[in-house]
Order: sequence, then structure tokens, then C-alpha cells
Amino acid sequence: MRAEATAVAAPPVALELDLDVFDGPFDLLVTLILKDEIDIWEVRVSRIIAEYVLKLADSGDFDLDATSQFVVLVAALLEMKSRLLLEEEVEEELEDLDPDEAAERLLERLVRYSQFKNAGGALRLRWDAHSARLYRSVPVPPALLRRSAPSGALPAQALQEALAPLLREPPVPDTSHLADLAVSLVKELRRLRLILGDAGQFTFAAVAPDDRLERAVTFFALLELHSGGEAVLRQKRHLGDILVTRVRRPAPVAASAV
Amino acid sequence: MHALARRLEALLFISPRPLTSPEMEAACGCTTMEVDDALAVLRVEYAAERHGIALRDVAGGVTFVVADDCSEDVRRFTGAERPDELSPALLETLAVVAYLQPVTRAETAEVRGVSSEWALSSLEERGLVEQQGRAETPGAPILYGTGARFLKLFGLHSVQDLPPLEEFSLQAAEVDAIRARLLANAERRRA
Amino acid sequence: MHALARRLEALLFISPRPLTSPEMEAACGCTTMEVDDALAVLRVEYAAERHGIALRDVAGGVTFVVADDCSEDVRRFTGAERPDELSPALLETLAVVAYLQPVTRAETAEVRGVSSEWALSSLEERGLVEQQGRAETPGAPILYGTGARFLKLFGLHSVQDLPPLEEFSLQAAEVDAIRARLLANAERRRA
Repeated sequence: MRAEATAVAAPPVALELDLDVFDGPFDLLVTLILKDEIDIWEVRVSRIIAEYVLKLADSGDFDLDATSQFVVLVAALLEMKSRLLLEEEVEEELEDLDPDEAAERLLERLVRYSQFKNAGGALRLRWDAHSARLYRSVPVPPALLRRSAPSGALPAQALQEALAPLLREPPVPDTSHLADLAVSLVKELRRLRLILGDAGQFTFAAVAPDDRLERAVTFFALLELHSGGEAVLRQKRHLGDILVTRVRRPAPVAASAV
Repeated sequence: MHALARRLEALLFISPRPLTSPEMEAACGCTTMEVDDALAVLRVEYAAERHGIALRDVAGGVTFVVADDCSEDVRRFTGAERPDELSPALLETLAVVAYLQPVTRAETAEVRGVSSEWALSSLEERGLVEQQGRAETPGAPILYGTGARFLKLFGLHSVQDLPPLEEFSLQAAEVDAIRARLLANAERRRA
Repeated sequence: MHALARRLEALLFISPRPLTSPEMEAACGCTTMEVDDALAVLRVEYAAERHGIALRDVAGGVTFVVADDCSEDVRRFTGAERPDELSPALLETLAVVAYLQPVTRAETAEVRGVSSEWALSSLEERGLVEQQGRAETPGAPILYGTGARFLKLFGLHSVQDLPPLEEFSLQAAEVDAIRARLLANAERRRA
């Protein structure tokens, strides 16, 4: 984290997102870097979402495709930002690279990606020119079929097997993990508050559990502490450990003086 | 050839069945006389031995057929044609049509949860699925079913001989039960 | 028209898919050169605007299609709609598959930097991408490629006809701009 935690965020950056244009994080990254000259670390996701919701409310109609594209886009942004917040483990492969090497590696991927993105644009032109063509698709008249397929060439059982999966009732989605998460977030907050109260500060690495999901909960709890003004989060370098420090509340005297 | 003759030629080329004069008039937005004139042009163009295909008048309509003296080559070609492999998507669509026939495109899509336009036309092209009239519902959608070629390919005497689905035997009444069950499951999958 | 040209015309009319030269040679029992000559006669006969149908080299073979300027009438008559538009995400995924085939889902995601599961299954459902076996790597992932429908809809004779990927590279100046930007970030990260 360059500035104080991203949740506080750098000053808002004017960012006009044409949602139809982006297809994924690479696309977004290339565009952000090339056109807007802005840094992903400075993009405020919450602002983008707020703007989009306003835009939706204004336009009055709900375009499912555009909205799902938006969700994908925001998820991509969040993924990019969270990689910067979480520790290196996420991208193990890049762990040992120095930042220059990592940058070169990313550049290679972006350059390669851009070729396909542009090739997709060229395909669109071909599609416009050719996709409307009408080909004849009429079965050959039986009279002209000298030797049609041997009788019983395919097993009828295959038809039954093809339909059977559709006849099976889909399983009820398992939502138990959602409940778990809600409970453990509260618990985790309590635990972190205790550590914070005792020690005054701690690092993410020192308190985070091993399990990925549990780590995420710990991270959420950190953000919660931060947004509640209970703690300040600091990070010396991107992908580095997070230092959590307790915030001393203003003396109660000030409040009663008003 | 003049423009209307060319448009009629294209229509006759693409149509899987003979076209009647009223159909041609409606499609081209022109009069009986204009269609007759254009047909006359086509008849000259496709007069005997000029082309490998010929215009033929059959039961109330006009259609292109393979010229008689070219049919041997065609048989040599089609005789060698093997039923190509059916992809899982095609097999699933074929199963839906086979068990639920007559069935509309929308119903097929509903049951499978995905658009089935390509799959149905691909099966139709292979002669495994055929149009069997239109439903008496708004929009009169085309009804699809299986035909003789389907039965032969799967070695069946009739669709009653399809392997039964779990507890369903394939009596007419039970087809509705299968349909209801498939639709309910599709609904749940979407939810 | 001469006899072989007429026989080829009949074959092309009846075949539900483009015919390759070997197929035409086998069906007519003649040589490559004879087929080429007959095709040349047909190409003259079906040159632009002479007929309502035209000859096209597509998807590895030769086939008749409705002439472009007649397709509106035909669509109106058959009710056939143009295939649904492809979103930029689908076109991009299709480009990855077309150029890298056979390619796995993971490789596609790697190139695009985003999970491509939905895009691939959507392309598969439209018949633009098909499964072409499994890779001999751990987990035996499915390999995807493009098929005849892809070639037809994009007017290609084969995937070799796609422009070289290098043509779509970023400009050197753009690459430099991105590099400078990324290195500046790396610098800050080190600080």
C-alpha cells in the first residue's frame, strides 16, 4: 500500500469507464496505463460503483449484459487491488522476482494479450461482412441416398443418457459457508481488538491464520478496524506485510465540552 | 437474369420444400403476373441439360431438383456420407426432441437452459429432426419431431421404443410428466 | 455447360456442406485437373449478379450461397435471423482459440487474464468453438478449436487464412509507454 490503506484511498481520480470496451483485467490495465496515465493504486472502486449505480438509476432500464460486464470489471479491479494488499503468496510465481523482472513479465503478458484483443476486433469486421450469408441446409432427398447410414448405427441408449442429467433435480446450493463467514468475522474482530488492546500494534503476518478463507476474514476484520477508526494500516511496500497500529481516541473531555 | 428472377432463384434454392405462387408473391412483394414472368425466365435458364439442377413443378409448387442425368454422381457422394458424430450438445437436443415431440424451439431452449437454434438447424440439416407443422399458440411456432432417418440411425421401430426414462415409460400421458419435470428442473437451475 | 460442370453443380447443390476437391473427384470419378476446369466453368456461370446464388470458397471447400443482394428476401421468407452479435469478450476469446488451437481453457484464461469458462461455453453453444479431444497433460484438460461453422460465419477457407497474429501487435511506442509506466511503478514499490 502506497498511501495509508487503500480503503482511505488517494484523492478521487476522474475516470470515465466505457464499460462496453473492457473485457478483463488485462484490457483494463492496458487502457489505464496507455490512455489515462493513471495508476491502478489510485483508482477508487467504491466511486466507480457509485457512479455506475447512479448511471443505472438515471437510465431507468436495466441491461443485464452491461451490468454483468460491469460486475466482472469491478471484480477484476478488486482482484488487482487485493493482490497489492495481500501478501505475496497470492502470486507465488512472482514472489522471487524483483520488481523490474515482475514488470517485464507483466509487460510480456500485456503485449501478448493485446494481439488477441486486436485480432478479436479484426474478427468483428469479418463477422459483419460474412455472418449474414445464407447457406443451403436441406437434407439430401431419400431418393438420392443410395446407401444411407446402417440401421442402428448409434445406440438409442445414448439418447436416454443425454436427457437423464436434465431430469435430475439440481442440488440445493450449499450456503453454509456464508453463515460461517458472518459468525467468524465478528469473532475475528473481537480477537483482533483484544490483541490490539494488549499490544498496541501487530502485523498481519503475525495474526493471520493459515487457511486462505480465514485469512480473507482476518483481512476483512482489519478493514473493519480501519474504517471504524480503531486502527491505522501501513505497508512498507506492495505485497509486503501490513502493520496495524491502535488509534488513541480523543479524550472524552472534548466531547462533554460541546 | 433480371432482378426478380434472381431473387426467386435464391428463394427456391434455400427452401426445403416446393414453393407455391402465393408464397413467392408474398416473399418478393410482387404480383402473380410478375412472379409468373420471373418463373418463365428461370424455366428458360434451367431448361433441360443446361444445368445440373432443374426446376420441377410438384404438388402445387415449384422446386429445384438434381437433374436426372446427374443423380448417379450424387448417389456416389451421398452413399459415402456417414452419419457424423453428434456432439454432446446435439445429442442432448436430439434427446429433448425425441422424447418430447412435437416440441417448439422455445420449449427446447427452455428445457436445456440455452438457446438451441443452432443445434436444431444442425439436426435438421442432418435429416434427424424435421418440422412437423406449427403449434396452435400465439406466433404459431414451428413444431419439431424426429423422422424415419432418426429411427433408422438409432435402430428403432417407433419412438415408443425409446429407452424409458427412469420411472417414465413412454406413453403419451407420461410425455407431459417428463416435460413438466424437465421444465421444473430448468427453472430451479436458473434460480 | 459441359457435362462435368453440370454434374459438379448438382453435387454442390445437394451437399449440406462445402465440398473439397478430393470429394468432388471421388464423386465424379475424375482427376484434379478435370475438377478444376469444371469449377472454372461454374465460376464463370455464377459470376457476380448473373444468378441469385453464388459460389464461395469457404470452410475447406466450395459451396453455393444465396447472393448477398438477394438474402434480404430470403430471410424475410424463411424467418431466419442473423446469428446473434458477438460481444467483444466473445470475439477476443474466439481469437485466442482460433490462433492457438488446440488450446485448453486454462491457457485461454492465462492469455486473457480472466476466467474464460463462460465465454468458451457460450462459443461452444453457438457452434463456433468445439471440443477437440483432451491434452495429454495432468488432468487431461479439454482441448478447444474452431470448426466449419466458424469458417463459414467468418468467410474463411481455413484458419491459415487468418492474418498473422503479428499484424495485431501493439505499436512500439505503446509498448514503450507501458514499459515505462510499469517500471516506474516497480521503482516506487522498491522505495
